[in-house]
Amino acid sequence: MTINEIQDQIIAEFDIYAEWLDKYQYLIDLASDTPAIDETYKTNRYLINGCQSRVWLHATLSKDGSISFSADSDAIITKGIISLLIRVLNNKKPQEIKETDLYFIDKIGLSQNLSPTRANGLASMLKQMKLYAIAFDAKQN
Amino acid sequence: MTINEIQDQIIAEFDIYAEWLDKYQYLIDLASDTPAIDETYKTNRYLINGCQSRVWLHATLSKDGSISFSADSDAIITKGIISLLIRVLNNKKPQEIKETDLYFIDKIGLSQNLSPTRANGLASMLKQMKLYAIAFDAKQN
Amino acid sequence: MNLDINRIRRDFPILEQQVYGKTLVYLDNGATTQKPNVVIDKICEMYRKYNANIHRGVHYLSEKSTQFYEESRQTVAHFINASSNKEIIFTKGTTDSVNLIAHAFGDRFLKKGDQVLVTALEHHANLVPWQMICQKTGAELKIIPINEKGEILQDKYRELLSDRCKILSLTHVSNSLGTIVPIKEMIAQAHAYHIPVLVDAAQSVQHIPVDVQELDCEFLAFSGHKIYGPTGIGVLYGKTEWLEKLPPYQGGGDMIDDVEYQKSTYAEIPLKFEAGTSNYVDAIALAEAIKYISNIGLKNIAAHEQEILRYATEQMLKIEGLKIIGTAAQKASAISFTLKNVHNLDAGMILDKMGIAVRTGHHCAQPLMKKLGITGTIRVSFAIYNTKDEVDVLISALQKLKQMFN
Amino acid sequence: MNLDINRIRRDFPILEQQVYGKTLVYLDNGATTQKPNVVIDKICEMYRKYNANIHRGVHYLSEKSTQFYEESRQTVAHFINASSNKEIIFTKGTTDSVNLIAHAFGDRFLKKGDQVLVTALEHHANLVPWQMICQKTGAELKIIPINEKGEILQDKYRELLSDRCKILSLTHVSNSLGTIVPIKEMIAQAHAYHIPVLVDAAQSVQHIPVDVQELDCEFLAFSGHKIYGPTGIGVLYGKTEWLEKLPPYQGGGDMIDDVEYQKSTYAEIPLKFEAGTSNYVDAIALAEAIKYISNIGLKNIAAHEQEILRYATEQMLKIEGLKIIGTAAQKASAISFTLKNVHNLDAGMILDKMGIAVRTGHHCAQPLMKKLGITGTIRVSFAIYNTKDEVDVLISALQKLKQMFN
Ligand SMILES: Cc1ncc(COP(=O)(O)O)c(C=O)c1O
Ligand SMILES: Cc1ncc(COP(=O)(O)O)c(C=O)c1O
Repeated sequence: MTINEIQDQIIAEFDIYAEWLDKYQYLIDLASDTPAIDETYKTNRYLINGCQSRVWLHATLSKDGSISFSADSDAIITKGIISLLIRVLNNKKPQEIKETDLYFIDKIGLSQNLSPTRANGLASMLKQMKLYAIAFDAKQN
Repeated sequence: MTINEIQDQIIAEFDIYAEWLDKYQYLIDLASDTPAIDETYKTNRYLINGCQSRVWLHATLSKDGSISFSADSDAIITKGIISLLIRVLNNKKPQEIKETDLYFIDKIGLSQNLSPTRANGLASMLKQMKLYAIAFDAKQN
Repeated sequence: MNLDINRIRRDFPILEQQVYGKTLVYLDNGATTQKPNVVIDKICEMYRKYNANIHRGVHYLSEKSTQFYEESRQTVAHFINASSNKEIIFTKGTTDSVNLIAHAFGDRFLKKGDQVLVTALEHHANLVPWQMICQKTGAELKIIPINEKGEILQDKYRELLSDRCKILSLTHVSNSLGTIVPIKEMIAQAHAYHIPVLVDAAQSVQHIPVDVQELDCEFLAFSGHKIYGPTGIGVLYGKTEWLEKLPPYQGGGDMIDDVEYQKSTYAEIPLKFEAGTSNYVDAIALAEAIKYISNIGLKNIAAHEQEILRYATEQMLKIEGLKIIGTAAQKASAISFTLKNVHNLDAGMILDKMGIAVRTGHHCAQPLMKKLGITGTIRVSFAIYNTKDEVDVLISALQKLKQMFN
Repeated sequence: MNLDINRIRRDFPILEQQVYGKTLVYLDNGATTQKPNVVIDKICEMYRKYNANIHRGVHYLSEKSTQFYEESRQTVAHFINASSNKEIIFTKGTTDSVNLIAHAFGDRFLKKGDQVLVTALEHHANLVPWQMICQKTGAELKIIPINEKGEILQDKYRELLSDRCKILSLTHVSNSLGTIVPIKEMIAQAHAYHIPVLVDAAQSVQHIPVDVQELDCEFLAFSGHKIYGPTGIGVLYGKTEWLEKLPPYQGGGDMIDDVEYQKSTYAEIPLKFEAGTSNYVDAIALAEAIKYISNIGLKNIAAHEQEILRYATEQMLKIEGLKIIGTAAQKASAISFTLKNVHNLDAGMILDKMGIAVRTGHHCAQPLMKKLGITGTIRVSFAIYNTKDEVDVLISALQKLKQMFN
């Protein structure tokens, strides 16, 4: 699936829930299903600044030239949100990740419902993912 | 006349004027009629602190044991007000001055119509006059 | 006296707000309190009828606003039982008040080798300014430790007292744990070493009666917005003799006596510390808030809030996995807690969607959180308008929340 | 465009006030401006619907107020054409803004032998803080002189420029004389010596378009209450690179990144300079005031006020014994004058009784008054809602007043 196909899929999934509490429950469930990051990456080096909860993000370049992300957070809802980001961007090429426009965040109402500090956190995560893409892209070329 | 008789007289005079402007005109006229202080007393030594305009006050003890005040100000309305104070307290005994309650200020509406800074100035003038009385009283006894 | 809380609630228009379709349950009073109509209306009245810059004005509006402003100073003085109006300085808030003292006191009285004493409970507002002034002057910052309940270790405090201590600055009520600090006794002990004391009363004046003469503190600071008044206004109380010997903090209009290009002499207190146009409208509205709660009576307020605190504590302890952080014998208004397996941020977000406003995180007390070995707590904090019904809403929300994470 | 001033007047409820039975003629706008309904209503709306402490809150009200607060920062940034929101710091007012810079800059960059440059026109707010910091650091305060019209002597200014000058702080519009200072040219000349410039825009932003990028000033300060906004809020603009290299001013919540008992690291700009609970309600109301005047258009406002200024000047010059103090070629909004044989205080009191609010005295510019050899002036200062009819009322009042003293 392309990045946008996955985004549309997520939007459709969230559309089922009318109540905010249900959307959050869904995020919590997603988080529980997401494999935790390897403990060796839960260090300051992989910590993302600007989040109210702690978020660790790690990325590797696969042989096929796509990026594979893993991440964790001590806050479950945050982890749920990251897992959505990963679902959209995982196993995509650096070039695609660099250029992508993540409209699903707005569409599922996440950004309006995040406090500005949390919205900052989300922006930081996304920025870090794009930074990985830029770095790998540079390495490849 | 006693202090209170003079105060009542002033209150009656001001009662004639319904308009504030007329009361002020009266103060201005009073000021013009008040003899200026001897120039030798227009120095910092005789300056009263706490007035927005400059006020000089001087007092001497007469042979009969009463105090005679003279004062001036660079602002005419201020001078008019002082001239009222002098009219009430001039040629009175230190003891009387020390103990007097100047109700006329309230009654003619002056205190409500003075800005707090001006009211402070009025209070400073009165305080200075009483200080003279206290000083002369101490000297006499 | 039993307060009619429902009547009081009607004075606070925001309490009728709906949040995500649910009636607002506002339990974030430690961060800021809501405002009664009298306060909001006073602000409007000032701007609609009397607005003019205070002091030095000779015209009617200016006289009126100056008069109201100075009457507000009187109201504040009376409220904390200051011995004179001159001892009341209007500031921007507690933070501004503490910075003023740290700066003015530090400038004049601190030097290398001296010590400044604060407690382990302090809000950043009563810690960072002292760090900054210590760094500048070379004085040393000493921290009075606490036990695991969040109470000050009085024996350690007494050990720290010495002639090297030049000032003690301590909170009256901890914003994060709710601990009521026995400041009266501690002030007396500091005075034995001639140490002046600044009390951070940001979390006490709205909850318990405070009398500066009885406490005998040299300085006391609080914020208008936490005592049902507007934002942007605060109070610094100082004993006359102390305010007179401190140098001014900010320079500008109103705080001067005589200015020449190269030097100035300064006004008498309190104006010496009120540089520039004061926030007279909010000062006047703050006085209105103080009159409002004085009418209800601080003792009555304290009694009501203690009852809510007791009830909430009792109910919360029944929730499995809920741990109350801060279990001092004497507490006011606030309960901090953690929920097993639930991050405080997650809890805050879910409670919000249920219409309940709480605060989460470190509560501007990072060193305290680190000391307690946690990254933050969920804090509920009560005000005069909170009810047992609201506590019940909270309790069932917490139960629901637990389910969501299991 | 011709403004419909009568329509604008209806937006300002206080203008309908009666004073001593006479319709208020408010000509004390230099001291503070009146507030349009949109500003007053915004304050009420905030307290009735959205009040909650900003930043770090995870609940609905806190998110809303944080959002509104940050949008207000955006509105201010846009208004003065700052290149980024981060360059806007909310303070208590101009005095607070100038003190912040004097203190932070002085701490880091001033030492004995250095010079600080201000003009002879400065308000105490832009003079006393520099005196204080010069006294502390040993730097020298240099005054750029003026001519008898109240204009800066540009040749003397250029002579004063040197590598020893570390900062220039100057007013854009003189509050006491109305002089518009040619700051753009002066800033460029200071930059030739790498001297950063702080502009005191307290008397300009409400009267003439101000563009910080065009001016290229490093810092700029103004007060909310003088630009139709509430009291208790002000703005400090600073270029990013400068704000980043200055140390923080006050310590407390919100301005920190990480706090330990003994040391702290600070937040990024602008929060680094906003310690404690910000006055978010008044900041939001200030943004409303800015939107209000931006809708009218600063160019239109300037044109209207210039016309009133021209007309009033013309009429006043016809009064015998009236002397205008400050006759610079470029003036904005204010006319200072003296009346032969009438003390300015007497004049102010009498005008007041006629319903006319003016300011009298030294206008927080004592050294300037001494330099001009006077103890004070009577000052009328105009705002968008003033009319030629009001000028006529003033003129006949002045005539009446003269009679009273003759
Ligand atoms: C030119 C100028 N600078 C500074 C100030 C001080 O402003 P504020 O009192 O609002 O801090 C004023 C206001 O009186 C002023 O006119
Ligand atoms: C104990 C304590 N001190 C100081 C402050 C700071 O108050 P403000 O932010 O109003 O300056 C607070 C408020 O958060 C507090 O709870």
